[in-house]
Amino acid sequence: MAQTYARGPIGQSTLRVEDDPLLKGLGAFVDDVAPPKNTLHLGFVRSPHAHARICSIDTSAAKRLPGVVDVLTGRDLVDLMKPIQVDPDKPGFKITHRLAVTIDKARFVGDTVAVVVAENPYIADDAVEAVAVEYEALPAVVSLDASLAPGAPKIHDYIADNVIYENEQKTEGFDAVFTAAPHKFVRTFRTSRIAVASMEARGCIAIFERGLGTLTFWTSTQVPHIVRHALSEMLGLSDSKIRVIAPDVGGGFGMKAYLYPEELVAAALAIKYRGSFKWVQDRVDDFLTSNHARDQQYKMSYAVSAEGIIKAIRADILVNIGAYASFPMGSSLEANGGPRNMPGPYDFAQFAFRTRAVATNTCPTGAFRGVSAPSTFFSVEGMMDTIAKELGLDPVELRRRNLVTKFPYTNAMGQRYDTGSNGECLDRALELSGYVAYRRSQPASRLLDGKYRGIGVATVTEQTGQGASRYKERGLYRVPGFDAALIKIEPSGKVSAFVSQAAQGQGHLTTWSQIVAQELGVVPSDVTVIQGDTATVPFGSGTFASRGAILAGGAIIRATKIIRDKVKRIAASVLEASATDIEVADGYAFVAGVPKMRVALSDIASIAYSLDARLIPEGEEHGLEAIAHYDPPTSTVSNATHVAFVAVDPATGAIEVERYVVVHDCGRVINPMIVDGQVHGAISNGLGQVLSEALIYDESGQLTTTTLLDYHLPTALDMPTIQMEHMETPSEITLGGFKGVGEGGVIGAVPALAGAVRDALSPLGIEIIRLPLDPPYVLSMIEAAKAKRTN
Amino acid sequence: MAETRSSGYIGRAVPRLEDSRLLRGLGRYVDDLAAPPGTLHLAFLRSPHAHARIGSIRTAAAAAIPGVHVIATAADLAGLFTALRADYERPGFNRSEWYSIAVDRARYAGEIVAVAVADSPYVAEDVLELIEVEYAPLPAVVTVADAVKPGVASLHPNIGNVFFQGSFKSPGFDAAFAAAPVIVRETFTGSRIASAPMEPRGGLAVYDPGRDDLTYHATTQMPHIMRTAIAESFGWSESQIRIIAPDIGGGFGPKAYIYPEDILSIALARKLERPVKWFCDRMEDLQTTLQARDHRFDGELALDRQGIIQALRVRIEVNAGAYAGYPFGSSIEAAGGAVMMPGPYRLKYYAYEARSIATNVCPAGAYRGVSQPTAFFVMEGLLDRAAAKLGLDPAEIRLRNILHADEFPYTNAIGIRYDIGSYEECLKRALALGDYAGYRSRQTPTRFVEGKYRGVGIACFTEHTGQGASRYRDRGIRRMPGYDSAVVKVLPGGKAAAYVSQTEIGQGSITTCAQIVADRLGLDINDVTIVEGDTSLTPHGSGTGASRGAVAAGGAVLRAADKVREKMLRIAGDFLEASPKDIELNDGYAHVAGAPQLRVAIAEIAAVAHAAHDRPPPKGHGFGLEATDHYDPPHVYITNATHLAWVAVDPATGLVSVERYLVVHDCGRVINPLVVEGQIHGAVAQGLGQALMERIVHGADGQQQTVHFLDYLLPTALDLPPIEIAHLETPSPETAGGFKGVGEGGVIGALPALANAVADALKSFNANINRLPLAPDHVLDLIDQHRDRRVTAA
Amino acid sequence: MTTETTHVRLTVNGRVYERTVEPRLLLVDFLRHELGLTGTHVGCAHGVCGACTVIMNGETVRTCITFAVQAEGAQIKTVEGLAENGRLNPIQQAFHENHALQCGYCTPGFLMTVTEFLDENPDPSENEIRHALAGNLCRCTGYVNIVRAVRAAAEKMRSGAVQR
Amino acid sequence: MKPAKFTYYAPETVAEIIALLGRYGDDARPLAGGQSLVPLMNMRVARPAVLVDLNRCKALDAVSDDDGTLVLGPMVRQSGGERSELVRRLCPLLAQTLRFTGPRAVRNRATIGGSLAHADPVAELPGAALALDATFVIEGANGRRTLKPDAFFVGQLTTAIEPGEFLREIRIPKAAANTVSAFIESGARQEGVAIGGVAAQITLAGEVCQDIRLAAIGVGSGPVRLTATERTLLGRKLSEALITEAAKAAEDDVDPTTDLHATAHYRKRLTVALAERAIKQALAGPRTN
Repeated sequence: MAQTYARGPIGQSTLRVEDDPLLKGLGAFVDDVAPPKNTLHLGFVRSPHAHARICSIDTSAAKRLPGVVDVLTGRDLVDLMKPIQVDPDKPGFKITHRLAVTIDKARFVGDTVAVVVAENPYIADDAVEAVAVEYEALPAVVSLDASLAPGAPKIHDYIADNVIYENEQKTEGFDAVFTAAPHKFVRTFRTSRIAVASMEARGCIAIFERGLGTLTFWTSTQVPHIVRHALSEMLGLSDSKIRVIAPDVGGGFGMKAYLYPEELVAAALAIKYRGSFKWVQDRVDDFLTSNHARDQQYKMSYAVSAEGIIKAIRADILVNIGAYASFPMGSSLEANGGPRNMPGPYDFAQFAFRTRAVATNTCPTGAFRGVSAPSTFFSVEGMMDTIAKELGLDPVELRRRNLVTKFPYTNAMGQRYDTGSNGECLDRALELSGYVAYRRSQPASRLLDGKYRGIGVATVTEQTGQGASRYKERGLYRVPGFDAALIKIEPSGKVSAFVSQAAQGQGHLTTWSQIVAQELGVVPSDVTVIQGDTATVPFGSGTFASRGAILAGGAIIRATKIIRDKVKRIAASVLEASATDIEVADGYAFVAGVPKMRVALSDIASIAYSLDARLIPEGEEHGLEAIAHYDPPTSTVSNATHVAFVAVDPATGAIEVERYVVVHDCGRVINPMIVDGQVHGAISNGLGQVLSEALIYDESGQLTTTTLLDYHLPTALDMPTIQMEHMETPSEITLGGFKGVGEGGVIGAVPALAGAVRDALSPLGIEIIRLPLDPPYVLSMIEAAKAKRTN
Repeated sequence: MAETRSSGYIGRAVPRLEDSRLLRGLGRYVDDLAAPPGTLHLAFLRSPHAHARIGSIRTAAAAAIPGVHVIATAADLAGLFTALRADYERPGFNRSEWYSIAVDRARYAGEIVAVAVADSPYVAEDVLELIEVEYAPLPAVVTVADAVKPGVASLHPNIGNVFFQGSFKSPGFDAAFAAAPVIVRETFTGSRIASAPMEPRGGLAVYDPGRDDLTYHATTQMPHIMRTAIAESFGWSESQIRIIAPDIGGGFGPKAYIYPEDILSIALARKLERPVKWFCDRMEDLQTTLQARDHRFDGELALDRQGIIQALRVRIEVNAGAYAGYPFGSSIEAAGGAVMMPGPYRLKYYAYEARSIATNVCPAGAYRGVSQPTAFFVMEGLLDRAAAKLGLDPAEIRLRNILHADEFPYTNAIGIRYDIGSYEECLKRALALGDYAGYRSRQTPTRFVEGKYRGVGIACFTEHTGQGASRYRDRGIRRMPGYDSAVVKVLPGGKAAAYVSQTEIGQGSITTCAQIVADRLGLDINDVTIVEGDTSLTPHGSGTGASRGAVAAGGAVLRAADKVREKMLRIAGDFLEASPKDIELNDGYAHVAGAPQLRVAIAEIAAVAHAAHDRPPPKGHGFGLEATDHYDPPHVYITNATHLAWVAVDPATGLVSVERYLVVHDCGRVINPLVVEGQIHGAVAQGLGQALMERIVHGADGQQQTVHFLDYLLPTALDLPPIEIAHLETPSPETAGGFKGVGEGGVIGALPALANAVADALKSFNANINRLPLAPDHVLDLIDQHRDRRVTAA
Repeated sequence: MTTETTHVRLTVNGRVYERTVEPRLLLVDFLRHELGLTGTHVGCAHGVCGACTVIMNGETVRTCITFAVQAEGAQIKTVEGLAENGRLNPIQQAFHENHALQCGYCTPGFLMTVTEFLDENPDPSENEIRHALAGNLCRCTGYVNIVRAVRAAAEKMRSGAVQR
Repeated sequence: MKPAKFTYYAPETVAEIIALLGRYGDDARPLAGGQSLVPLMNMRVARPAVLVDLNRCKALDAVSDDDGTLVLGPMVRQSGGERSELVRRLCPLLAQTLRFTGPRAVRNRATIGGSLAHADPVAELPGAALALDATFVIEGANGRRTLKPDAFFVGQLTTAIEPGEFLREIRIPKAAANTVSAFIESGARQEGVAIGGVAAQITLAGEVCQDIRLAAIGVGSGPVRLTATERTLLGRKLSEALITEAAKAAEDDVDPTTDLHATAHYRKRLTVALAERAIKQALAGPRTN
């Protein structure tokens, strides 16, 4: 904590500027954007089979429907676009191709077989029904086990074992240390497949402007620049002729950090027909085709000393990647996310892992808030609870013995933690939650008022703000990694900030305006943030992976510094002082110590834009703007402790979260209210994953949970009040000292809630190794345990 | 100028990139834009009186029409915006304001008194007819002479109807003038004219109440300046305002201004929270779009007996109309003419007095060439008179006075520096190409050939181009930044885009900028996208006007492209393990000079720069392949030309026909000869219109009588001769790229060349050509007068 | 035959359109704002500048001084209908190659005028060309290159006709 | 510039036209080519409550030869009239005049009857009609009546057509044998709206002028016959000198006013010059059989 920061807009709970239009119903989500006259609507014919050869497609009946403009199959589209190809030609990777509309085979229920073009979405639905496809059903594989079984059907002909990506590493001397340790523990954890289910599903409008030969592409995305580049590459239209706009986006959570086949098709048809095309997804289609997440299995082997000190960890990780690798994150994202996060807040030197991404006849999976980390910490913290229990230690005590508390620290994966507050966070969380007292009063039976009650503690880390080098190392070439900001003090003295990212509700407009305001000595309300439009904002990566504050913040700080220096030089010339003596605050540049010798920023802007009697000083360029990029050298690590209190009803198996405490450290906090909001929302995502959410494929590969009646999202009734505190340990690596925060809540909530249930049911000898803990499953475990005990 | 090898696009006659969509009917002019749902249409009730006090306004009957949304007067809009004010506050300028809707008093016929907002433009016009306004007409001042009579009421508080006055006199002027043995003097007047772009003015204001921001599509040449004006008038941040100039159907200067209709439509869009559209019809355009060239110049030229110019004195009076327009203010015509008058001749002693006078007619302002056409009508007219007096040929007197190549850089009598030029060469070349000597030798004293009087006219002139910030500050014009800017990007896929602060209004700037980018970056021109005319997409700068595009915007594009080029060379050097200075960019590849097989695709260089490649960008060079640069031309850059016109005058009808027209021109390094020639053709046509037929006529009451194209005559294909053009290229050693401007020169030369040609044709009548247009009745009068009007001797 | 609105059915560039309009709606407003064919422009609305020229039933007409109701049953060709298979037709191409347009606002009217003219007079003299163009105003080009383009288009179309 | 509202009728028969014109009287205006009326409506200078569109009435655009008289329906388009073999043969002056009535796109739509009924003082066709001694057939509820040009052209933009009536037919006597004719005009630019113009039709007997009708436009509230010039030439051998001298007499025939485009003096001068040229140009042309 070497650096101290001046007070100013940063750190204030500034109310969000995003809210006013959203509260007035003036938001503009994709379906709210008025498309041009004569826009045509797309419908996608989805395969009803998980795995089937396509024998024939009869489009004639559909084409005859009034209002149907065209019906196209994969063959009609194959010349319009390149296949989606993402993974690099590097060891461990298998290069796969995906056709936006498949030609030979359907590989999951929802794979696209044909596209209809109609005058309105109703007719499009009619036409989709009228397309007659003849399939030859093939045996489908759905689960990891089935896919890896010898002789399993192949998803892609060119991948013999269905393993798309594989990575195996071991630290030097691992075997000896592992063998030598006195205690060994092995458990296998599984997390269910879940859906992002953003409240706004996907959608896009592709508008080809015939006169200019340009494509304007509105899409509900987190990564407009990546989408633009991908469209350019796959459709062969110069990226200078493509404008991608992410308007208001109704939730993304990682799922919208991808380019989807529907987007490619809409854009390709707009170019082909020189017209406008729109598609807005419905909820069933979202469940079927928007990337799923976290269908993972972790086999964890721990070697531990007699004192409970972790000596070595071995992990064997399997990720069900679904039918295809998705653009731009590819097949390795989730598989590598496990080992990358696994060292977490604990100090150990020996680590071995093998991780594999396995193809199945299911919807592709990808990033969802936290990527693999919630599953990883479900497994890691599950092991900590298990080991503590086996060794007769309090779970907190075991954690405390293993926590990294001295910084900087480099973990077994080589990741450097510059600063952190693992111990402090834990202490404060225990204090706030009354952990010691709770344990002291806790009955051994865990039964209180007819329910099993338990407490779970999770200490977690969150890797945030990764830059280009990290993505290149990971083989994610399609993710630039850097972000950029173009800041302008406009002629009026007000400020515009164009940031390369695109928000989905995080409050970018507010937080960025605070940073800009702080750095330029103005008030946030004088700053307008522009984002989400490739035409106006500089190139960059986008918003995902808890990178917003770090990447955008860093770019803003760098750009504003350039401007501030220029302001000082111009002010120095006006005030006949030295630039080194000039300070900038409250909308003025003034001579340090002589606040009356000052010149307003608006006057400096007038001079810079040549709208003043005074000419810009000799040698100075016109304008008052700067663009800067920021590419952090490594990941930055946030840390947190979550404490959850639950009650399990033995009669129904229902779990109630009774209390929840978080102490969190994401470095320097820009807007505490917004950070709180991020943590709250993420905890609810974690709570859903632990308690209720699961996408269920039957054995034939049919998805049985395709509505919000079948797929259970948490409601206000499910969420406890959350008691939260921030610790601020600024990063020494990042500009501004920021660390990321978007995903941490899920990462902590999953192990804390699972741990609390584990604690509540510990007298029954139940092990919590699988999610979700839905009532039937919990009840079945309780009944099985009781039955075992009575036997 | 660092000379590096280029792929040769600069200088090539590339057919324009703009054309394809325009030829297919796919242009998007303001009225072509798909109006957003809920768009309302705005129409303007205009004062029928040139000067009147406004009494009560009754709207009840109008408000009863189905489809009307709002009828508003000044009172209804009070507080929504403030008046626009463009001038400096410094000696010579008298402060005045222009409020967008008449409060209490209308100062010209056409000033907006009330507005109607309705479902359709048809209904909006229906509404206007039923608004009843009580006017108390006031005496109107229509001419400069009337406006400055003692006792005439001031149109604006405390200005005495003088918007601006300025003067200058070279040290030693009086003595030099007094000593000269030969003096010619004449009073020249031009008629007030209209720019009459084929697309009238219009706007579409879309206010987003959710974001509290405004997108305004407007027929403007200067979107950035408009944005600042609107921000100022409404008290907003520029961040909240996006001005888009879509395709513009001709600008020519008057579309560089902010108009009351702009402000009112924005105010109403915001008030009603609905998109508001307006589109002037031709009658409104002819009556309310800024007019020009209502000039009276009294010139006196003093010479020695050899015809060598000794001194020049001019008194300039400009009828500026009712208001000083934003951004150029009240001085542009009066002071501009005075400053640009000295021209291509050796002139040591110069004096001027200039003033802009307020009257009850439509405001006047910049129109292609501003005052230069009049200035050279005067200068070249005086020279011809002096030649006649001295018995010299008009060509000879020019040859004796014109600046020679070895005299550059030359600083003229008012301190303007001419960097370089081909003044004498241009004249000689024109005389040779036109077989001037041969023509003269065949000419008879009567000039009468086959039923018509035929003559030739010469005009040599300078054109002030590419003025930068310091020039505008010197001239007292504060709202014109003077510099321009460009952002050049090579995108991840290896194609380029440039965002330029100027606006395409037909001059081909998309193509010329693309040529510069393609040239510097070694790309195919079809892989270069140019974006202009959108304040959200383009960097801040001045816009299009005053022959500054190639110099200021072209310079900015060139400089920004060269920055990107440098970075590309570094990455390529890294790839090819060669020194960046040995690398050339061509045809989409970077290759080692002399070893074309040692190459890397620009697309790959772009991928590296955008972290979309497994190869990292060279250390320390950062991501992206883009650069912003500005160009503020340090001085003014002088383009020179000679025009020769051959005319025939029908003595029965007075109709003048132009039989041949020759231009020899030097605008420095030519980017695209096709485009340069197009600029000259069009400008000559406008000069021809002004010289022969165009005139706005006001009645004594200030009513404008020429309100449509049946009365306000534009030249047609039958009036224009083929125009022969020869280019001389003397690149400026000072501007980026060596470019000079060219947009206005054609008008400047056409006026004096045609006037002098008619004078030559009517030589036997001693016709005094000192007033425009040379319309048939005027010409016939000149012939009829048939009396000896010898040039007055001193 | 009514006060308020009238039904109009006509064919534009080969496509049939039907709309209900006020009788006072000008044909140019109909094309532009009802049908979205904004290539045809309004330069004066009093029949002088020629920017609004289209070909109706085989002959050029000025749509700013024709009512939409009068086009009932008509066959209309506008500038949008000139390109052949997406390619500029010889007249459009000649305008492009000879830089015969600048701001482009008047261009559609010129193209339609020239279409009719060259159809009737495939080998015109320069004087005939200038007469044919005299009803269309252009404020940018000085007509120099438009005349050139018409001559070039005529040559190209004649040689094309010979080849065929 | 959008027209005010009106009620629109597009009758298909003459009877319907007459019924509608009779019903609406002064409120109704017939719509022929619309090339003069619609601009005025766009400017809201003209604002008829009822527009009776004649374009759907098939009976009105016929051209025929009624035993030596050229009979024109009012809806004959100007470009059609110019191309008409019958017009060229029977009445060359009309064909010659029709070349000057506007740009092609206007003449495609504009009608001969519409221009005559509009009676613009600088319009070409009224001048030609006067020189041709046309007969105007007007029809209304009370039947037909016929008028000669001097009675038909009442003043600027005014004819003798009464409310309820319309111009039903124009009848022009076939040019006699050995007739020559010309129409010329001059404006403020090379072509376009005329400042003045002269139509000349001369029947010759050898070199002697047997009959002559000269009409000038742009010099009065309607077309003006140049009787002084005619008188000077009638019955005489047409030498160049005589023509020049006779043309000068045209000054006495016209009494123009000054307006935006030219002074009264200029218009007089122009009429003289154009009369001389029109006569000379006519004489240089072919004679009718």
